[in-house]
Formats: sequence, C-alpha cells, structure tokens
Amino acid sequence: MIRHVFIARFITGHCISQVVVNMGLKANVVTGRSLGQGSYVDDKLSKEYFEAVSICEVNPEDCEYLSIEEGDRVKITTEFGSVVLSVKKNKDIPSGVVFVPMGPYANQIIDPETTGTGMPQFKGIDATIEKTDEKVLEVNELIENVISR
Amino acid sequence: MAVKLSLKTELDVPVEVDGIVPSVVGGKTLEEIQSLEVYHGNRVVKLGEIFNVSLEEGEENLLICEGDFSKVKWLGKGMDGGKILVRGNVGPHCGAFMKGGEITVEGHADDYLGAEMVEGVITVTGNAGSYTGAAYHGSMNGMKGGKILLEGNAGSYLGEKMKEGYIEVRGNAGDFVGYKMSGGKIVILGDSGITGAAMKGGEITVKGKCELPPSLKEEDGKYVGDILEGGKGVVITG
Amino acid sequence: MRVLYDMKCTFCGNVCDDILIQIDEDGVSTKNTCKLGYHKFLDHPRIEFPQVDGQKVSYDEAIETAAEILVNSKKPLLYGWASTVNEAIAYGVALAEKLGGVYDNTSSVCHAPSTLATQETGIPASTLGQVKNRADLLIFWGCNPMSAHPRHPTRYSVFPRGFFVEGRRKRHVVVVDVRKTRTANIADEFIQIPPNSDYHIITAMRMILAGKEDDLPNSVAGVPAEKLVSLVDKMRNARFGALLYGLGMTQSRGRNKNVENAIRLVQELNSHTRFVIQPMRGHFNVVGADQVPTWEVGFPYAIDFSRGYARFSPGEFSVTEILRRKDCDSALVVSSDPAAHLPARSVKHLADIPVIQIDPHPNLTTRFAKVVIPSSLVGIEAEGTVYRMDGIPMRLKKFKESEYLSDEEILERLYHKVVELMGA
Amino acid sequence: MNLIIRNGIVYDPQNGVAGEKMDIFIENGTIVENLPKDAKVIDASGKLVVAGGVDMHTHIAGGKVNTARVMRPEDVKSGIRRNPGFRAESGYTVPNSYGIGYRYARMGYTTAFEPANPPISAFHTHEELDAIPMIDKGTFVLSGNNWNVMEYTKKGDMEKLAAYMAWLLNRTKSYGIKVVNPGGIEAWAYGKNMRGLDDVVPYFEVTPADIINSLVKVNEELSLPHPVHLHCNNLGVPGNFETTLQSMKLVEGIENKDRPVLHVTHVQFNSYAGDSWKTFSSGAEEIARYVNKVDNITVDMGQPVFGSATTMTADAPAQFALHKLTKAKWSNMDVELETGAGILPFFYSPKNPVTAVQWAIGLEIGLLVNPGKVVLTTDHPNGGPFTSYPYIAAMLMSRKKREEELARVHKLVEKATSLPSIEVELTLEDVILMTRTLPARLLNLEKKGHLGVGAEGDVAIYDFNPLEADPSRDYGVVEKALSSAEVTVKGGEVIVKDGNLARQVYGKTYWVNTYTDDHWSLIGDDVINLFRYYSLEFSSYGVEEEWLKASHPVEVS
Repeated sequence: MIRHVFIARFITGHCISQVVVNMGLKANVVTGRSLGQGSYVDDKLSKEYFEAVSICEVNPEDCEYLSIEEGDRVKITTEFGSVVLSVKKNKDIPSGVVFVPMGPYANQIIDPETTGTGMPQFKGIDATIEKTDEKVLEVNELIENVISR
Repeated sequence: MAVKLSLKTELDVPVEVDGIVPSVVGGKTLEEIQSLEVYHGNRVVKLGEIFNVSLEEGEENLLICEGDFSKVKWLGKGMDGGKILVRGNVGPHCGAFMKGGEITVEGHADDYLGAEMVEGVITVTGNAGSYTGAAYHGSMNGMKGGKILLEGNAGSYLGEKMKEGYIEVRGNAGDFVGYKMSGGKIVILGDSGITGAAMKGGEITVKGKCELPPSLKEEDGKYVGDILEGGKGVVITG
Repeated sequence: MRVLYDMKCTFCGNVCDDILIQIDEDGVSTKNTCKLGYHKFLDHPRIEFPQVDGQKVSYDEAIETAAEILVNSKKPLLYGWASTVNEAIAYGVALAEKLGGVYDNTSSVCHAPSTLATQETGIPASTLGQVKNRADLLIFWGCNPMSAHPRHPTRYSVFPRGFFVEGRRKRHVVVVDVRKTRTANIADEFIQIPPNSDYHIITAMRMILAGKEDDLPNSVAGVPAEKLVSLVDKMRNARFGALLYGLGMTQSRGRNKNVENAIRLVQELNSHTRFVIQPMRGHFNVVGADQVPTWEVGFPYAIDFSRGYARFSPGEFSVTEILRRKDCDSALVVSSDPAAHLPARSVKHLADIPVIQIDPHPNLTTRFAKVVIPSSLVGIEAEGTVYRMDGIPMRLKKFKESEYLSDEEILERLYHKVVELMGA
Repeated sequence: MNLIIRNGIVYDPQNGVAGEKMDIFIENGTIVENLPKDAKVIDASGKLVVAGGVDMHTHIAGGKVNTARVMRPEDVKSGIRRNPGFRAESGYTVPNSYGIGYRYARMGYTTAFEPANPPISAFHTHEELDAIPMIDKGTFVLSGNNWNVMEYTKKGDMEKLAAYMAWLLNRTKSYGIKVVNPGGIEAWAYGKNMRGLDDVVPYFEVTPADIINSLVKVNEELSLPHPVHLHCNNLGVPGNFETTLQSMKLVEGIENKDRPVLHVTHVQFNSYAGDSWKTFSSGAEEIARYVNKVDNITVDMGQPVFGSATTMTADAPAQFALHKLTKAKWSNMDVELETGAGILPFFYSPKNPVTAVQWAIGLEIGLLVNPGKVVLTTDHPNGGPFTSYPYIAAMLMSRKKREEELARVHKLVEKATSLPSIEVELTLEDVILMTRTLPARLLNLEKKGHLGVGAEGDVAIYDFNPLEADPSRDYGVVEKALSSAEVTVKGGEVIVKDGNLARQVYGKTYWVNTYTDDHWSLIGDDVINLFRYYSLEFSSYGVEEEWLKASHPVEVS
C-alpha cells in the first residue's frame, strides 16, 4: 500500500520517532525568527546577538536522550555542513525537531541549491544532532571560516 | 563537417548561446562561425572570443561541445534539427523550446533541460536539475513532445505542466513530478518525491518508492487523479 | 523636549504608525513599540565613514570607486532593498537596468515563493483593516507574529475591536505550526503538524472542502483526518476568515506549491463564505522592494538585465542561486546582510568578489566589502515611502539630522556616476 | 522650443476645422496665433494633424495594475522593446510604466486618466502615475462603497457628503468621483452583491440608487469638472442593460450647462440582454437610444478586442463570478472601509459565442451612439490594450473592415446583435471627436483636445493624407498610420519623431482642489471617529502635494 508508505515516511523518516545515528539523534531542523534575533539584528557584532542566534532549542526528552543539559553544546550536521550551538531546553519543541534562530549559525547547515525556486530550504532539514565538546564559534570566527573556505 | 567548440578559458560569468544551433553553424565557414554573437554577461561578444572553434571531419549539422559547459546557458534553444553533443556538463535551459534534432550530454545538465520542448530527443548520461521538460513561469504548458532520457537523477518539478512527449529517468526524481501535467508519459526507474500532484492527464510510472498526495485515488492498482482537478492522470507504482 | 506622535516603525511589515517618540537631553525614547521596535530606535554601532579597502575616503571617492567596479562588471548583482525606501529602490532598479546587471531583493529568501504561487493562481487578499473589522476566524499558518510581527495580533488581527467583530472573544484563533510558538499560546486552538507536511495537509483540507473526505486515509502526515474536517468546517462556517501564513510554508519542502495550494483552498472557500489569505511579510519595505521593480520593469525580483530588458528567473538570478553558481562578478548590497542570512556556500562567493555595501550599521557583510558607504537611517534620519505588508503606502518622516547621506542620495549619485562613465 | 507645424491637414472638431490645410504655431508650450520666433519647422505636408489623444478611462497605475503584472509573467514577457537611450518596455496588456508612457506617445496620445484610485492606497496610484513618462495624468477616487459616503447618504446629509468628497479628492489628489458597483463591493464582504438598484446594502441600509443620486448631487454641488464616473451594478451579467438604463434614468432632470452630469463607463460590459449565457444577446440599441435622447449623459465604449486581456476592476464580486465561470487565476483585494478589487486574465476569442457578442456590442455602442456622446476606449486592459485604439477606429470608420472581421467571428453575433446590419460608417472627424475633443470636454480640460489658440501644444501628426485616403476603403492605411504617429508633440516638445521616441518628458498630474477648512469643520469629527476602524492612523492617510512629481491642482470655485 503506497499510501501507507507515504504516511510511514513522514512518521519514521522525518520526526516522530527517535532514531539513533552514531551516538546522536536524527532530527529535523527548523530555522526561523525569534524575538532575540530580531532585537539585535542591527547590532550583529554584539554579545546579545551572538547569544540570540548561536543556540538551538531542543525538546527536554531529546536532551535527556542525548544526555545534555541547558547550556551544553551540540553539533548539528546536515548534508551541507555542521555547526556547534548551545542548547536551550524547550518543551514546546516537539521531540525530533530542533529549532535554530535564523542567522549565520543556522546558515552553516543550509543547502544553497533551491530546486530552481531561488528559495533555500530553511525549514525541515534532515540532520543529526550530537553532544560535543567543541566550542561555539564567535560570530567573527564563524564568518572568517566561511570566507577562508 | 562537424563544428567543435571548447572554452578558451574558464568562464567567470555565464555565456548565453541561444542562436548557436546546428542549422545555423552548419555550412558556415570557420570565420563566419567565430563571428556569430553571443552574450557574455552584459557584453555582446563574438563566439570566437569565448570558444575555440574548429571544423572537424564528421556529420553535417553536428555541433560538438568539448569540456565543462556548465556556465553555458541556452545551448540548443529552439534547435530545429541536427545534433549537439556535449562532452561534459551543460548549463541551464539546454534544449529549451527545441523543435527537432538530438542533444546528447555526456555529463550533467542543469535546470530547465528541454523546458517547453516540442520535438526531438535529449539524452543525458548524468543528472539533470529542476524543471526538466517543464513550463516556464506563467506558461500554460511544459513539454509538448519529444523525448528526454536521463541516466542519472532528475531534480524537482520534472515534467511540470507537460502536455505530450516522453521522459525517462533511470535514477531518482525530486518533488512534484508531473505537477499539473495534462498528457505524455514519465517513467522513473528509481524513487520519486511527491508525485502526480494537481495532475490532469498523462501517465507516470515509478518503479521505486514514491510519495503520493492524498488527492490521487486508488483504482485497480493504479492511482488516478488529481481528483481535486477532476484529473484523469494515472500513476503506476512498483 | 520634543514629543512626536504617529511616527512609523521601520522594523517589520506591520509598519506601526502610532509610535510616540520623545527626544530630550538623554536621547530618544519611544512608546507603543514592541520589543523589536524598541530596539530599532536605540542607538546601534554605525559605519562611521566611507571606506575603500578599509581606508577612510570621501563619499565622492567611495561612489566613484563603486561606479567603476559596477561598470567594469559583466554581471553585477544589486541586492537588498527591503529595508530602504521606494525612492532609493527606484534608483536601484534603474541602475541595474543601466548596468545590465541583476536586481534581487530579500524577498527571494522570504516570501518569493508566494510570488511564484501568485503567478500560477493569483491571490485573494485584503488590507489589514478588513481582517480587523470583520474576521471572526483567524488561522496563522507557519508564522509566529508574537515573535516576528509582535503587534500584529494587537493592532490588526487577534485582539483589536473591529467594526463588526467586538474583539478577542468574538474571534476564533487557530495556529498551525510544527512547534508550539508564542503565538500558539494566545490561540484558541493549536494544530501541530510535522515539518514538511504542509502540502499534503492542505491538499487534504481541499478534499474535505470539496466533499471528498471519504477518499482520505484516517490520518494525513500524522494528523488525524477528523481534526482537519473540524478545521475545514470552521473555515466554511466562518463569516469572514483570514489565513495568515508565513515562512513555515515558503521555506519548507513544497515552498511555492504549499502557498499555491493554500491560495487554492482560500479561493475555493469563497464559494462558501468570504475568506482571504495574506502573507506575513517581514521587512518594513519588502513589499516596496517587490512593487517598485514591478511597475518599473515588470517583475518583482530575480531580474536580469543583461539583454537590455528584464528577464525573470529565480533559479538563476535570485541571490542564493546566482552566488551558489558563482555567476556574478561584483555585488552592490543595500540595507541588507547577505553574509548573515544566506547559506554558507553562497556567502563564500560573495566574499570572493568585489562587494559595495550601503548600510547604516556594520554587519557581517561589512567584514569583506571592498567599498563601504554609510547611510542615514530611514524613518529616523531620512524620509521616503514604504509599503506595509498589505501594500498600504506609508510615508516615513525623519526626526533627527544626520551627517550621513541617505540611501536615496547615495544611489542617485551612484546612478549619475555610472551614466557618466557609460555614456547615455 | 517654439514650433511651426507647416501645411498639415488639420482636423479639430472643437474649432470646426475638418480637413483644412493649416499651419500650427506653438510658443512656450502653447498654441498661438502668430508665427513664433526662433521656431523649428516641422513639415506636415499632406499629413493628418490633430490634437494629442486624451484617454479618460485606462487602468495604468496603482495596486491592481501591479498585482496584474505580478500574476501575469506570461504577459510581461511579451512586447519587449529595448529603446536605447530610454528605459526598456515590456508587456502586452499590462506594460511597465515606461511602456505605458512610450506607447501612448507613439500612438499620438498625450493625456491619460486612471479611473480607479482606492483612497487608502492613493499614494501607490500616484507613485505609478509619476513613473509614467511622456503624458499628463490624473485619477478618479473610488467612492461608491465608502463608509462615510454611505453613512451620509443614509442620513441624507448632502452638505456633509459634499464636504467629505471635497476632502477626499484633496487627500487623494484625485480629479473626479468614481463609482463602481455602488454598494456591491461592501456586500462582497459578506460574499454577496447588489443585483438591483433598490437592493439594500448590508448594515448601511442604503441602496445603489441612493448612492448614485447623492454622489451626483454633490458632484454638482461642488461644481466638479468631471461628471460622476459610473461603473454600473451588475457588470458582465446577461440582462444588465436594464440596470444600466435605470441607473441613467436616476439623473433625469439634472442638468449642467457645461458638461453631462453622469458618465457611464465601459458601457459595453453593461449593455447585455437575455437572461443567461444561453440567451445572451445585445442590449446596445436600447442603451444607444436612451443616451442619444438625453443630453446629460455620456458613455465610453469599453470595446473588447480579440486576444489576451487582463480584467481588473474595483468590482470584486463581478470578478469572483468571472473566476467561477472561467476558472482562471484570480486575485482579490478587499480595501478596508472603502472599496475592493479583483484581477484575472481573460481571452476574447472570435470563435467563442460570448466573447464574439461582447465584441459586437462594443461596436454597436460606438456606431449607434451619437459620436458626441461616446468616447473610444477598451477600458484598458479589460477589453484589451489601449494600443488597439487604431484598430477600433478603423472598424468604426469602415463597414468593409467590419465585414472582414464578421466573417471570422462566431455566428451568434448575427443572431444576438445588430452589428451585421449596421451601415453607419463614422468619419475621421467623428473619430477625432471621440478620441480628443469629447474626452477633453468631459474632463473639462480647456486646453486639451483641440488646436485652438491657447490650447496646450499637444499635437499628433500621422503619415497619411485624409483628403486622399478614404477610411472606409483604405482602412488598412489609416489604421497603420494611426498606430504610430510620425510626430508627437507634448507641451511644445517633440517627444516622438519618425515614429520613434525622441525625448523623455514627464507630464503633470491634474487633481481638483475644492477643499476648504469649512469642509473640515463639518466632517472632521466623523472622519476622525471612523479612523478607529482603519488599520492606520489618520495622520498616515492621504497624499501631500509635494510628494507628486508635477502637481497640477485645478481650482474650482
């Protein structure tokens, strides 16, 4: 039954259940605006902007599964790149989904190919999330990394 | 005599070569071909400024493109006969509005391969981008005839608004295969993303896995729809 | 002390026009703003002087260098525009046409899929006051105004007292999203959907509306069909409904097709009741950045002028794609920060080509821009026209003098310099 | 620059000149009696010389026009022209602003009025008008569904209504009062429409007849230069000619010695008989008979031309009905407290019975209504683009041309209209009257539409000799010549030469300034009160004169 295949694909492939991959969690990344991101967008080299956009919001159950606490660091990896972020617990984020505020950090893991539409897929990106000891780069370091690639 | 083009240097901004088709270059002298005009960004340049042009033994009306043509756009646009052989990748709009003849790409093609083509055959040994055989924004119909054969994968919007013709993909296809398609046939040997949405007619066969919108209705082991469009399209799976 | 009433906020597409500004020896303070607007009117670091290769130069020198870069380019990209005024945008479009370059604005990474959807099927919309006065059903789909347009709910949609709707209690508010947003917290109903399922769910809703619910499976993308049946019933039975949607639709799988499907749903609902659909547009003048080029040259974004006339192709001429493809050889960036807001690989090419930046504030693009030209702040130090998210024109006033030229003045000078170098 | 246009064959109906060989002198932008100094001479020997064309109903600016451009990339992709030294143009039914100005100029037109200005977004209309080069412009303010208008109408307070309209014209920098489907757009907020002149508008409890009556009254009270510009109820509905007649009869007995009191626009769309699309036929004869009988009403054709069109109107419910009928893509814009809009593409096919009959009805109107009472329009781009005017002129002047066209249209035209049997052939003078003199008189632009002393130096020269070419027989030559003026002069400057753009100029924007502080003292409180229900502050509303590129207020005492 093909219809079941399609429903199942959403259920298993995308988000609902937790799939362990190399000690990490298969997750779906959604980027978007946040009040903090918007408030400091005219002051991108500030500490406040850094704090607003270098984070990810994760469901507490998923945090428990990954043995991470608020403020710990995780590495999110997609086909297109990886980025290290600080964790914020948020029970309003469903399990299997990770929210990253729009900005330079989120953009490390976004596909620049747009399937001919001009619009990158900024939301609903298959990714893995794992605990890491690597540090979160400063905004400047991050952009230098991109430039010198 | 066949005409052979290869890039003199790596391109910074793309070159648009609409107008450089076999029926135009065929029978011309080397000098005449070199002095044909193409667009290099906002400059109009002579073909010979960008490409090494040579005449070789070979079929009449054969245009050989040697090397990486991925920054060459509109190759074979509206061509009405003859042959183009690309030994390498090719840029967007290759074979768009094609009316006849053959294009073979021994490499990858980009977006809008064979978009709104009417007749002729396009073969690609690698992958193609999005909008293969599709309609341009605002157009009523995509591909109206002819054949597109992809040995690799296709991007999204494969055969969007396709009216007639045949597309075969040996690999996988992206989302919205046959979106608003009204006729013709698409065959995908691998997997595809969302398939048959807003379909009005025509037939799509997917040998691998595919994802159907809820608006296709199962009838005798096939899927018919899109029922929201009163569509009579058919999707055959497995 | 000076008190200014009815000033306009230049943060989001709301363009709230009831801001009170008080100027005294301590500086500027504001009333009626949201958190975003509050920050907008604070002092932020400024680009202090025009620069070429990091060296201080005069405006004229910077503009001349910029003009030379652009004139010598085979495909310059002129990008940004959503955070400046129409008058500046018009010069930008004229400049792009004159140069044979590419014009794109930030909508290409925002609501451009809505434009693609509109090209296919049109869009039945309304001004915000129609929503305020009449809407008894509001559906926020993939948008979070409480964080992105904080005063939208209070001024235009959820809370205000409208002529035919007495206020919050008379409106039913539904939020459809993948996560429980701050907006979901003020809604009557939250419908959680999995990421990337919008297209199928809207298709299912259209089937329900068309009386084809029997053809639906029990659940669609994990959402029980009965939940969707109940939602569609509410929509059909609303007196006046509004579907307000955001980047949840345009930036996820399906993109423009999600929007097209949603527009079709709303078009079909109009056979049953009145319903409108409205994109929640981000920057305060992203609508102007689409509208000005549309009347000037025929298309809203992703426009190439290399042939001497406008061609539209988002897969080639949108900022993300033209940079990913390494197709442009210089860039003029106006009131925008592509280095922060584009996928890393596109940013890489931008860093590799000469970039001219016009902006009041240093940002990540400044880090590699060859020419940096400071501008005054529109709506604070400079005047001009902007279009609110629903297309209503608003005229910005200035209330502070500035030593900096406005975007309009800089672009006017740049345009004339380019004409001088190229000849008429 | 001073000009002498030498030896042209001049047609100037207003001044009783018909085919006389004359010289026209222009000094400092104005037509003068005597040879000006240092004048440049244009040799117009054997060529038609007329005043610049005046289009008094053409959708060329504002939100709905731009929405149409956004939703029709297929249209924008057509009509491309590079124009070295000028801006590029594009589009067929919805050209870009430059294309609009250039095409009018090339056709020998120098003035065009946008007939649908939604007050709340008036500045958008003006931004687009300002972007159009070459021609003079103006706009009419949409008023037939405005809450204040309906409220004052309900109360019968004509004094306040007059004050409000004076204020609204001023705030929106508009030139006249436009009424579209009175009450019907307000009803559209409930998914309804007004079907008869006595239907009652929800909540406001006024009728379309009330709204028309009161706006005509205040239009006279304010002595506005233009009559009330009415788009009747029931547009596009079979049988609607009766509603149109009833609307016209509302102004029986109301007279103004300088101009008509009511202009019924694109009347073709409102001249339908029958009671369904199956019995669809023409009601044009009835309409023409009535208009010819009275002297306080004029009309314009709204002629459809075969091919692509983009329908755009404030009549949002009519547009939704069209969307349901054709399934074409459809945009709508409800404009709070004021009006609405609907936009969708349309195709007039000669083979389609309905569109063929529409085409024939437009021509019946053009032929049967006395030429002094009907203006040549397509309701651009509703019936097709304004660039079709020469084609329409040729059809009006040549029965032979009509017969050629009739041979390819659906045969329902023979049954449902009288067009095949109409023998009337308009003269060139009639056509000049319908495209210059009459529209200028209806706009009360004294210096427009003629070539008398004191008129603006707006002149078109067409490359054919009207004393030799007979439009009835040589319609091809005449149509071709009218399509591309050899020379267009605007305000004394040559803007088109040899059919090509010669110089880019920007025209004025006319608007009516009749508003005084006394008006405000009457209505200020009401207006401010209603602003609680607008989504913007009172101070954000309206257009200041200094925002316009070339404001030209017309004072009315």
